[in-house]
Amino acid sequence: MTECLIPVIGVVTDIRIDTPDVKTFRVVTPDGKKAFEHKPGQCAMLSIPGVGEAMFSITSSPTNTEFMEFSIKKCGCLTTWLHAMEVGQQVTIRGPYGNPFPVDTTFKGKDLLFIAGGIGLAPLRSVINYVRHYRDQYGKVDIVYGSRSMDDLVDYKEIIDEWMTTEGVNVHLTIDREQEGWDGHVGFVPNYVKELGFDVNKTAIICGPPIMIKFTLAGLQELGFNKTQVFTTMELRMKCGVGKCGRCNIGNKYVCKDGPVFRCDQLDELPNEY
Amino acid sequence: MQVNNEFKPTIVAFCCNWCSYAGADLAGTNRAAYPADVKIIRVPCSCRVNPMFILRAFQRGADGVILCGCHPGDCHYTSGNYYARRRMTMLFSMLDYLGIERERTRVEWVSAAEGAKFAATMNEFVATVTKLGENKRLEDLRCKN
Amino acid sequence: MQELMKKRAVELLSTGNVDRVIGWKRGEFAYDCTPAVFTDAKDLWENFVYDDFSAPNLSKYLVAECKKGGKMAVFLKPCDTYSFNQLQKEHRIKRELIYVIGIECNGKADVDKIKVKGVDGIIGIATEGANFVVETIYGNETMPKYEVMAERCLTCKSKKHMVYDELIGETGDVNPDSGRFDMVAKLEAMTPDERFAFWRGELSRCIRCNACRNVCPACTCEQCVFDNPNSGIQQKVAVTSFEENMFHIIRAYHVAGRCTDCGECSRVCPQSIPLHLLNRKFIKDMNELYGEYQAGEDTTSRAPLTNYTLDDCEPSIVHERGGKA
Amino acid sequence: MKKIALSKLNDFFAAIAAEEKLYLPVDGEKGADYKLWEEGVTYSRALNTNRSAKDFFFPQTENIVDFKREGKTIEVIDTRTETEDFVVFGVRACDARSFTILDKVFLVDPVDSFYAARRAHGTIVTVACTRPGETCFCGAFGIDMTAPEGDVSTWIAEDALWLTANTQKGEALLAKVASLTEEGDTSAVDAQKEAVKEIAKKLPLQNLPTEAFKGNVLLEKFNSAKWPELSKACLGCGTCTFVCPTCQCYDIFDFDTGHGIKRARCWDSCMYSDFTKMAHGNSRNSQVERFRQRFMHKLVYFPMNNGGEFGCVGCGRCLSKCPINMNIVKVMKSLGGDAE
Repeated sequence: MTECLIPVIGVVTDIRIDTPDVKTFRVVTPDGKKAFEHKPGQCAMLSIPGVGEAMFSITSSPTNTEFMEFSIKKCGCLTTWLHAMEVGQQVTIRGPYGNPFPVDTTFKGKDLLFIAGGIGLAPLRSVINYVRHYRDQYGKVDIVYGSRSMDDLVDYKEIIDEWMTTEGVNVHLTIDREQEGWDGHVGFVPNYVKELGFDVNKTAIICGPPIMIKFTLAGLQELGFNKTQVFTTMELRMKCGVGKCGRCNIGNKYVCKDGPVFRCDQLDELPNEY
Repeated sequence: MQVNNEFKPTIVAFCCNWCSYAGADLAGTNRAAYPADVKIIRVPCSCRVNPMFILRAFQRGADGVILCGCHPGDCHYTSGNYYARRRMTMLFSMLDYLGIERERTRVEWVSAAEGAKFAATMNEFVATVTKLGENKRLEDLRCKN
Repeated sequence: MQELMKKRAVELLSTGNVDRVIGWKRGEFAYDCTPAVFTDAKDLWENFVYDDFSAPNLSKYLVAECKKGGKMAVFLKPCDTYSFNQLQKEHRIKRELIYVIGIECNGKADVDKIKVKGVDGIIGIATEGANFVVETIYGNETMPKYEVMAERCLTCKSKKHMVYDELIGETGDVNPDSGRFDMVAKLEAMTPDERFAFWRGELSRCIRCNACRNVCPACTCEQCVFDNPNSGIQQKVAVTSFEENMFHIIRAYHVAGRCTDCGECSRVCPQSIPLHLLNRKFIKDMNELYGEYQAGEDTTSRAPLTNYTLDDCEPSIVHERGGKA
Repeated sequence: MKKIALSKLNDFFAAIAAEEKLYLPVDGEKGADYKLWEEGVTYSRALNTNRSAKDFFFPQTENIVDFKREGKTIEVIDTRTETEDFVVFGVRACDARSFTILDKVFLVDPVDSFYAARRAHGTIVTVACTRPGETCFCGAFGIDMTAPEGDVSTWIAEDALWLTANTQKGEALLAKVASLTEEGDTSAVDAQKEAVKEIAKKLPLQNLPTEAFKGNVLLEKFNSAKWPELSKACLGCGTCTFVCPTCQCYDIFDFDTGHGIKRARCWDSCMYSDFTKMAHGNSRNSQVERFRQRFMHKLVYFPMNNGGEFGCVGCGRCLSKCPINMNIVKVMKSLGGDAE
């Protein structure tokens, strides 16, 4: 019998330094394949035995058939360890967990508006790249991405070289404060979204710090968006990843199983405990 | 760990940096022999040793634990070893109360000049613990091979 | 007694001398009560309870309550006043915010002792002289109170209040012949093998619910060593017998010299482990080796483990003194 | 219905124990607990055990997997072994129902293979209650203490143990002891059931109302103003969770043995402050929130996800074990009256 709590081995084949505190790790199985297939927005449990295990968004698109990528911000015990490791290090991996973004249903044919702040781009990156891959199946794509500073923009190179050059994809970057060498927009994401004033027939996907999500959602509602058009992705402490260990619940929903993707109106029916 | 059925105990010796560690050093320089199974852990002062350290040593496979510090009155920090003395007395008494062999724990005051005493103490302690055999009552099975 | 206490508490609340009263609230059955903070005189009048089952020591709740500010009154039994002093000594509570009402205590009953007698389906408990009349759905049972008194009360060290602002009922005397160390002495007289077997039998029942720690008025660390994931010790499970021993040694050790022997740890243990025997061992040892000391007797003295003399005994005394080897 | 004279009970246990491990409640100094049966062990007719029977299927701690780390490589070592067959005798109706509840967590996809293996290998023999106590409120959750579930249900009436198998596993067990049993008519059992039902009517909590927790009451109950008051005295210990037959939350932790890493899981309690603690914060920072989580889970979240079945079986352990006597009954009575 297979056991969902027993992981497999993954090998880190590439480490990219994105920002001073974010690195992107490329992971494959020891025989060089993808550990498992996933859908955009799903997560996986990465672990270093003896250090810890935690849930991370899979940031590479499912359309990538060679490897998986994880963009990880250094903030705790395990992530500090991960940041210190070198190429060739093995980790353990299990998944995929959680429900994906409805890329094949609700999102089909729609104009999409991605709004991300800081490391919040990580879970959206797989969706964005998935949508770029199946470009003809979706409408216009707008991406609003903001960070503390220029140096804190994750995937900056990919944004400039690939996203900005894709037809029908508009990228709007912003940083919190003026900075030398930056001639783009300066200001917080929620305000920038309002300034840009998007058309209300779009479907919005938000991820970022809780406070950013809160104000951006309010901003979108001011613009006339309905909560049913807005999706977000959550994170709470998880141990099992399969809805059994009992801690990542918001009301009767488990983030690891029923989430992490929620439509904003669904969250209204749940207690405010996240 | 048994080799040829001959039991060789693992001993952890916490040695204070100022006296006992120097004493152990002197024992080495003087080529005073004591068993290699004594693992020395240097601590800044005997009172740095928390009761948990002693227990953890047993958990991790020690068969006997000995704490060495400066002679009372000679503490580099004036009073550290006086506190250590009370603490260890209480801890050893509690271990004894729980039925754990009292001979597995010991405190000895060894000055920097007492290389010979250090070696003699260790030899004696190793002999005592060897007689007792493996630590069974305060072992953690997970840590056994 | 209960009526006097209620009257006084309502008075204190309604005159605004205090804005809350910490006491016990009536529970579901005749024998249970829950510590409660009353802010409303009517609620207090209806639900306050003080009887033979009002066992919880309320002094630890003061730590949290003091952080909120405001004046409060608290009812303390003699043994609770020791904990109170100890908390004050450790600067965990603010004396000036607290109005201590010392209350007389003649020992508390332990419902488990009633149940162990095979009495189930308890729907009422009445007092008749020195007896309890326990009303059950299977009929009434009469039993002497002392038979079902909690162990800690049978060996009560003191009926004297160490601190109070006002007293309801009488304060009693310290009882040096409580016999509270008898069981410890009995264990000491056993062989190490017998002691080991005894403690394995007791400690192996532990489910690591941490109730003993959480209820302990001396356990007021902001973060417990067992809650520190980097300590390498399991917080909520004893995987091996080593961890069972470790937890109980360290728990008792951390309160050694500060433990007033209030007995809450043994009272709350869902597995009925006699944890007080560990604490009492430390107290007995310290009394014998470093001179008589009773934690909580005052608010200034230094505890044995934060003190020393130049001619203390050597740890080898453990090897040398009596007791079988 | 089959029956065995009580005088032959020891032979009955011996016959089962000859083939597989048999556990049953045994009286100790401080109440009854499940123990392995061996010659000389006497079955306790105590109302309930200190610890629940969930231990047999979901033990307090178990090893999940071992690892070896060397340089940059990691080796995964599956340490699972074949589970042996075992029988648990003397489970009460409340604990028997708890397995149905645990099944709804552990046996839904993805199946927890540790739990599933034990479920597959364990046979549960229940015993009907004859002397319920004041802390029993199984009736509130539709559990009939006189007709316990399980693979085999039994009744101790007059001078015999009456048995009936409910499942294939149960029939297999009865087949093994067939030589000891004889057919008997059910009148003694029926009479006992009636008598116990009469006793149950006198119990104060058997008819505890649960209506207030049915339907879509999630936000109403969650936002109730009564939680701070109810949780005020809570010590934040894990007693209620650990004695509860249905509490199933667990933690996973690594232990470095010095020559490898053991990854194990253990019971966890939502009452503990580190339950939801993350590197960047805690979603349930106060004891009020943690206390609320436990009762909301049992009374609202679990029923919402499982067709209205409550996550409590009314065994009454938390009532008698809570250090400060705060319990689910008080919560239900208090919140049941909420008309906000």
